[in-house]
Amino acid sequence: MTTVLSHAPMGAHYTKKKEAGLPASTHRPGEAVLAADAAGASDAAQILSLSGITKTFGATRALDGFTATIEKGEFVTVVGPSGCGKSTLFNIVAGLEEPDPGCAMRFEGKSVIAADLLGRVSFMPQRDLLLPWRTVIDNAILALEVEGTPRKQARALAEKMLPEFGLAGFGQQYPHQLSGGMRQRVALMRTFLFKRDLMLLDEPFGALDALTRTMMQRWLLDVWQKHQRTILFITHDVDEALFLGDRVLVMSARPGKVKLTQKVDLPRPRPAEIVISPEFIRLKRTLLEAIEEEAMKSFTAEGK
Amino acid sequence: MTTVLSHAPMGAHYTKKKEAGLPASTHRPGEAVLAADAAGASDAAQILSLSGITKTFGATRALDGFTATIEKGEFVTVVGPSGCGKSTLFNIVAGLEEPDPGCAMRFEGKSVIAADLLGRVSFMPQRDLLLPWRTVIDNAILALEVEGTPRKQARALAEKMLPEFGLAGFGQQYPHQLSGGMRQRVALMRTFLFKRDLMLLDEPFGALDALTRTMMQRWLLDVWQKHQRTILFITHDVDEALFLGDRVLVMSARPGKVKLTQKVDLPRPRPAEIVISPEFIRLKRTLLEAIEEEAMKSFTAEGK
Amino acid sequence: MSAATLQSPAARPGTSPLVTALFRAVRGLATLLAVLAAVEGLVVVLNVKPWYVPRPTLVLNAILATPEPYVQGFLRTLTETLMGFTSGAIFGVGIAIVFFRARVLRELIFPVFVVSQTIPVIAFGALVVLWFGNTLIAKAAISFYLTFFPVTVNALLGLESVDPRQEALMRSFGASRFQLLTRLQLPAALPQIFVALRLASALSLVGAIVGEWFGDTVGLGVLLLQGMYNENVVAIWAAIAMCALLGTGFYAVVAAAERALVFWGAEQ
Amino acid sequence: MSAPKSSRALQRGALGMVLLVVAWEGVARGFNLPAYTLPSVSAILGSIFDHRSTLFLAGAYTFAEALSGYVIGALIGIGLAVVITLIPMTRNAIVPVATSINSVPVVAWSPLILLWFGIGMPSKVVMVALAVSFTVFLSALAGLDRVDRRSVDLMRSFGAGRLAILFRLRLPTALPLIAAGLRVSTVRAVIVAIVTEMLGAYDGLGWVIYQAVLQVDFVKVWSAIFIASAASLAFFGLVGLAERRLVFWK
Amino acid sequence: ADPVPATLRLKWLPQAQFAGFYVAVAKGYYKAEGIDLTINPGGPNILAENLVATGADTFGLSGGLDSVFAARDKGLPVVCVGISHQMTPFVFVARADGPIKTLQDFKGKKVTTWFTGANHVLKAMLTKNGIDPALVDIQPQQVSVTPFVDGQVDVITATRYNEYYTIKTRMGEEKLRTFVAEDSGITFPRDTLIVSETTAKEKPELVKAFLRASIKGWKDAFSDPKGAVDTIMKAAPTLDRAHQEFQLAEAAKLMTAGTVKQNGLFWIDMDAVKITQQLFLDAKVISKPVDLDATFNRSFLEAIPVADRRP
Ligand SMILES: Nc1ncnc2c1ncn2[C@@H]1O[C@H](COP(=O)(O)OP(=O)(O)OP(=O)(O)O)[C@@H](O)[C@H]1O
Ligand SMILES: Nc1ncnc2c1ncn2[C@@H]1O[C@H](COP(=O)(O)OP(=O)(O)OP(=O)(O)O)[C@@H](O)[C@H]1O
Ligand SMILES: [Mg+2]
Ligand SMILES: [Mg+2]
Repeated sequence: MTTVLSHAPMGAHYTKKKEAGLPASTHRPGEAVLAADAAGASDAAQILSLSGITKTFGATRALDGFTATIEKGEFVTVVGPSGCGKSTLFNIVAGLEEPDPGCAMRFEGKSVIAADLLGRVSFMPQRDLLLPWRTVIDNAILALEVEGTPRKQARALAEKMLPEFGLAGFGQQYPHQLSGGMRQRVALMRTFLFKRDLMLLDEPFGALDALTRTMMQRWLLDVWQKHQRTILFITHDVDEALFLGDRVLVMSARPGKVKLTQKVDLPRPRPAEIVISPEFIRLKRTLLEAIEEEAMKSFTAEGK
Repeated sequence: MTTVLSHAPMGAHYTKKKEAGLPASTHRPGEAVLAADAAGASDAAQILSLSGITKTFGATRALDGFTATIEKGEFVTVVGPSGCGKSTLFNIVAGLEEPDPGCAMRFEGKSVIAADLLGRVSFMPQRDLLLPWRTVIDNAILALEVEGTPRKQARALAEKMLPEFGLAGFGQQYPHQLSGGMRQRVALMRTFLFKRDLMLLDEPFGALDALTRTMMQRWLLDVWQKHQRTILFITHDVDEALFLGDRVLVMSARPGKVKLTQKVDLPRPRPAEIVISPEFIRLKRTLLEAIEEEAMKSFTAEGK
Repeated sequence: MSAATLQSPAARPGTSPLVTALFRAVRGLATLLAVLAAVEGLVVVLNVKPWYVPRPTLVLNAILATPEPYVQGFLRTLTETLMGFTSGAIFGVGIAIVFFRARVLRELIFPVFVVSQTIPVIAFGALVVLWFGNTLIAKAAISFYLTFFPVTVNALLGLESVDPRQEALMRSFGASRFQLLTRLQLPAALPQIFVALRLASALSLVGAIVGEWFGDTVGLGVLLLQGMYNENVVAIWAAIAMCALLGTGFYAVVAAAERALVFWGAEQ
Repeated sequence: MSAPKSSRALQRGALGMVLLVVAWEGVARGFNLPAYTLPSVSAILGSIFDHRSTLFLAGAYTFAEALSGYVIGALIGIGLAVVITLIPMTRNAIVPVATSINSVPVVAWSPLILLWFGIGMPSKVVMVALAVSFTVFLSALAGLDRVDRRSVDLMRSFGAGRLAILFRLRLPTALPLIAAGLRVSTVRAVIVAIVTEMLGAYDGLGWVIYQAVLQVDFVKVWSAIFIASAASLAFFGLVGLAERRLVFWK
Repeated sequence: ADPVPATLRLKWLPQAQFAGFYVAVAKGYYKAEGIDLTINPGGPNILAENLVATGADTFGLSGGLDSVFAARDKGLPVVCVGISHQMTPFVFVARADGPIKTLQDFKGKKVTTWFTGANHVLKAMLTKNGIDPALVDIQPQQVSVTPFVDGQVDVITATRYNEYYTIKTRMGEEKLRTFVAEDSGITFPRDTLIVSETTAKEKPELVKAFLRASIKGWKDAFSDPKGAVDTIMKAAPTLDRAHQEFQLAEAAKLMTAGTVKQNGLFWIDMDAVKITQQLFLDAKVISKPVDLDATFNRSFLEAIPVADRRP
């Protein structure tokens, strides 16, 4: 992966757009594009490439020219002010919603529309969306069932994973009997059991306490490395974004686009103490500045 | 407010139980009790006192002898591993659920059962529970309407508050048109508009990005100081717990009780940089240790 | 227990369903006996003419005097009701699924369904006999005709009110339309479908009874008709009592099935 | 639903009806069916035209009965469900009684109802109200029960009483189901009015049908049913339209 | 040879009004004639004419001359092969102690009747006696006699074998005054036996055999009413026995009235038929006179020796 570290205001590492080598139509002025993309790296390394993704709901424009490329095996975290369009972006990449006309998407080297992506990425939505009539186990194996795994086999598989998610003994409970954090862990488990190369996680650890969160993070990194998955991960916690990601995408206020692409060059495995290392703090400050600016905008902006 | 800083394992500031001055029935061995309570401070200063709160759901014991006292005007934060009974505790204090028999509760100096508390505390549940057929504004004024405020007046009031919550221009939208963080802010607004001396906030900032969260925190502290409200605040973010609270209650793994009561003696107003002050970090370490121990327990424990 | 829990239709875990069912049955019986005793008392005290309201004991005596036709009629009508109910429920849900899936078909055919429901069957007794003869099928057909429509309307409503986000999630797993239906839409629509089934339990019985009016020899409908036109008030009430017994019993069974199947209530 | 969409639905519905009519006419003519089996649509339309004033007057009469009964029944049904919600104790009394009454076909009650309310309009209104109220009652009750317990809890924490919870939470939640019940009931209302008229009346479509059946005039029977169907369809459509207005958040 | 399967559609549910047919089945008279007969009960709005015309049932005991005329008028191919009730089976009942002593007193009073033929009889009676029917408050009659018993209605229509029994048991026969159509020279025969034109043409022997067995059954019913009522009660056990015994006695009176003494049971009295037709023409129930020869066929009866037919 190539990195472009040109100087930018506030010391942020902006990746400057390079017109050359890319069709004009997919680019708009002022957008940050990924270096690999700009350098025309081989398609084979890219699992997902989005250019100029725009999405409008009635009078509200949620996304406006979101452009980014995700490489195979990358762990990319996405941060951005509340309401900037992160969940909308994920809905599009999960294949659930088509962007406005005129947007280009490539998945595993092929040009696709959103609907083509259905069933090809594992997606964990922001709300857990557990089915109230299914037990914890049966909620967890939902995706496996859809894939056609025999129920018995799927259940056995899930049963074994319960302790890893701190849900041991809760397999036969129903969602309304769980706490907020437990529900989120069931949703997470459901996503993990649906094994796809690209994983989209929308604030998966939002409702977890510090330690459970740390344990789940470690576990996630483990899965990611062992199984060579590619992960797109939304969080509102900058520490988490830096601790986990190879790269952090900072989104602008609504309408969302990429404001800043920050490469995280910290060595792996990253110990817990890394959060107090000077390099980490430096990166964090850069991100916080960028986010703060956008969040201020989004907070004071009128709707629409 | 008196503080008891007796020595305890791992350097935590346990408040040791003192048998004297309290009826034996309300105490159990091994419970941490609040100093003010133990010292027999005048009831007038206490807004809420809970002793030996236990709650069982079928075979699951969620709370087991939770004992604490909250003083008027205090800002108490509650942290604890996921599933330890925090939301259950709030449900009881909000008057929604009766604890198991044999528990004692006092509110504003009077002995009460849970149901007496209905309508007397403002409660923000962990899930936003917005009503899909009401606009943002109308969801926000729900509690006011129940109180009997004329709708027009309530709406005007809420309309004015929208910008403070970063919802300017979204007043006429319906919940399904909002992002996760925006929904949470509407729920928060609804709670604030229901003005009661005691506020219970269950992870109110869980879905907010760092900056929006910081802004809401500042705003909350403002409201708290200006309006002399008492706040009980659940969070899973130790930084947040310390930054906001006069006191932090650390709960044990399920079944939940108070594991540690930590007084936070940081001066107010607290600047953002306080998080890197040595005192803050010391407190944080103490808390993290206590939580880590409990979270480990809860994570490996079987259900029930 | 909070008031809300008390009102909640879902059985709370903890009490055995059998005990609850037994409790309900006993309580229902007790209420019934109390009401009957009250009626008996009122009729005697107020000296109500038997052709307005006969004494319940008189009605009971009439049933006990010739129990066979009542028992036979009960069983026969029950059979017809079950046939009509089952076919109506299956068809109702099935066609709702078809309409749900194919909007064009729905817009094309639904009005025809509405119109079909405005045909008073009893104006066409001869046609019914002509088409179906004096068979069980004839009764089941009328019972079916009365049953399927509310089931269709409610099932359609249920299918349409599935949380779109849940549907989106399933689609992101690559769920086929069939899987979407069986794993999400049908279970989610179950509460609404059951509302219609409860209604249908009463309507299917009505259908069976009216069906028996078209030249049948056995059944509660026959007894009812005979009582009605002979102005044998005791016989009318005896038949009505049997109908009510069958109807409430069937309703109770459907409601119990609902409690067992839709245990999650309105929880999300 | 947007205007063009609903007008397309209307066109499709009309197309469906036209297809039905064509098929009917084809069958009736193709098999040369006698009128007492199935008269052709053209014959029926002709008869409607011949008897237009009688039929429309009868239709108006029946529809007036159906509508009044419908309104009363809907109010009773919703009212009972509300009573049960406000006073849960009453549930175990009201539900079994309501089901018992409705397990007996409306026509079986008719002698009693005719006895009590006479042969004129009131008896029909009562019968319609009886049938409609049960349907609406079951739907409304299910709807009122089917609220998220946690939302109720939230309202209670605001100090909301049963009444406030009813109006702000339960009724809106129940609205879709109530509306479905109301929609189904439109058709029931008309048919019950007709059937009751057949058993005892001196006006209305049921009366026309009754006399026509006895005179073996099946073309006239069908004419009356056509009028009833048209009225029901319009009634059903109107209630459906109102429903879409009311349950806008779906 | 195996008995030929055939069905008889009644105008109503099993009761003593149809006792003879049930007796004939029970005693095997149809079997003996080579017919395997099933009796199908009727019900509200089941038109026997319709079912017989379409071939769903072989024989029908239909409403009466009224429905036969209406059916022929609408083109249904049915033929009347016998008439059961030779005189008007209903009467108009008033209170003996009330203000109504003669037909003249009907004026301005509330009279309820069935709009299925009885209304035409009532109007004809009034007209014959010089009363304008418009002056009488004629209303449709409901299923119950209670309004009359309670005094809300001045005159009520009652079949001799059903409603009259109910009124009598509730009020006592001495409290009642009856008005009979025959007193005004009007006869309205009812309960006609019908077959389809096809049956009449293609299976005359079947029709004859059926009539033979039926007459035998009825004669038995008349001579042993107890046994006949037993047979009926077996078919419909919830009936009121006393009522059924009364009903059979009344049915016997209706069936043996008029010229039956000479011509035998089920005789078709063409004079009465013509009077009735005129009644319907006047009331515009039928648009034009029907072809009486095609509608009424006495040949099947006439094939049975008259001695066998006499009661
Ligand atoms: N279905 C919809 N209809 C109308 N507007 C919508 C819809 N979905 C999203 N929006 C709008 O799009 C914008 C982006 O929403 P989105 O959910 O993507 O935000 P987000 O970045 O995920 O925020 P958060 O961090 O708070 O979850 C918001 O302003 C929201 O109001
Ligand atoms: N209605 C219920 N029925 C059965 N068990 C329940 C019910 N509500 C809560 N519990 C159980 O009680 C325990 C505590 O739940 P609670 O929601 O209070 O946890 P919490 O501390 O709020 O957790 P989190 O931080 O994840 O929200 C959990 O184990 C949960 O399974
Ligand atoms: Mg989001
Ligand atoms: Mg919680």
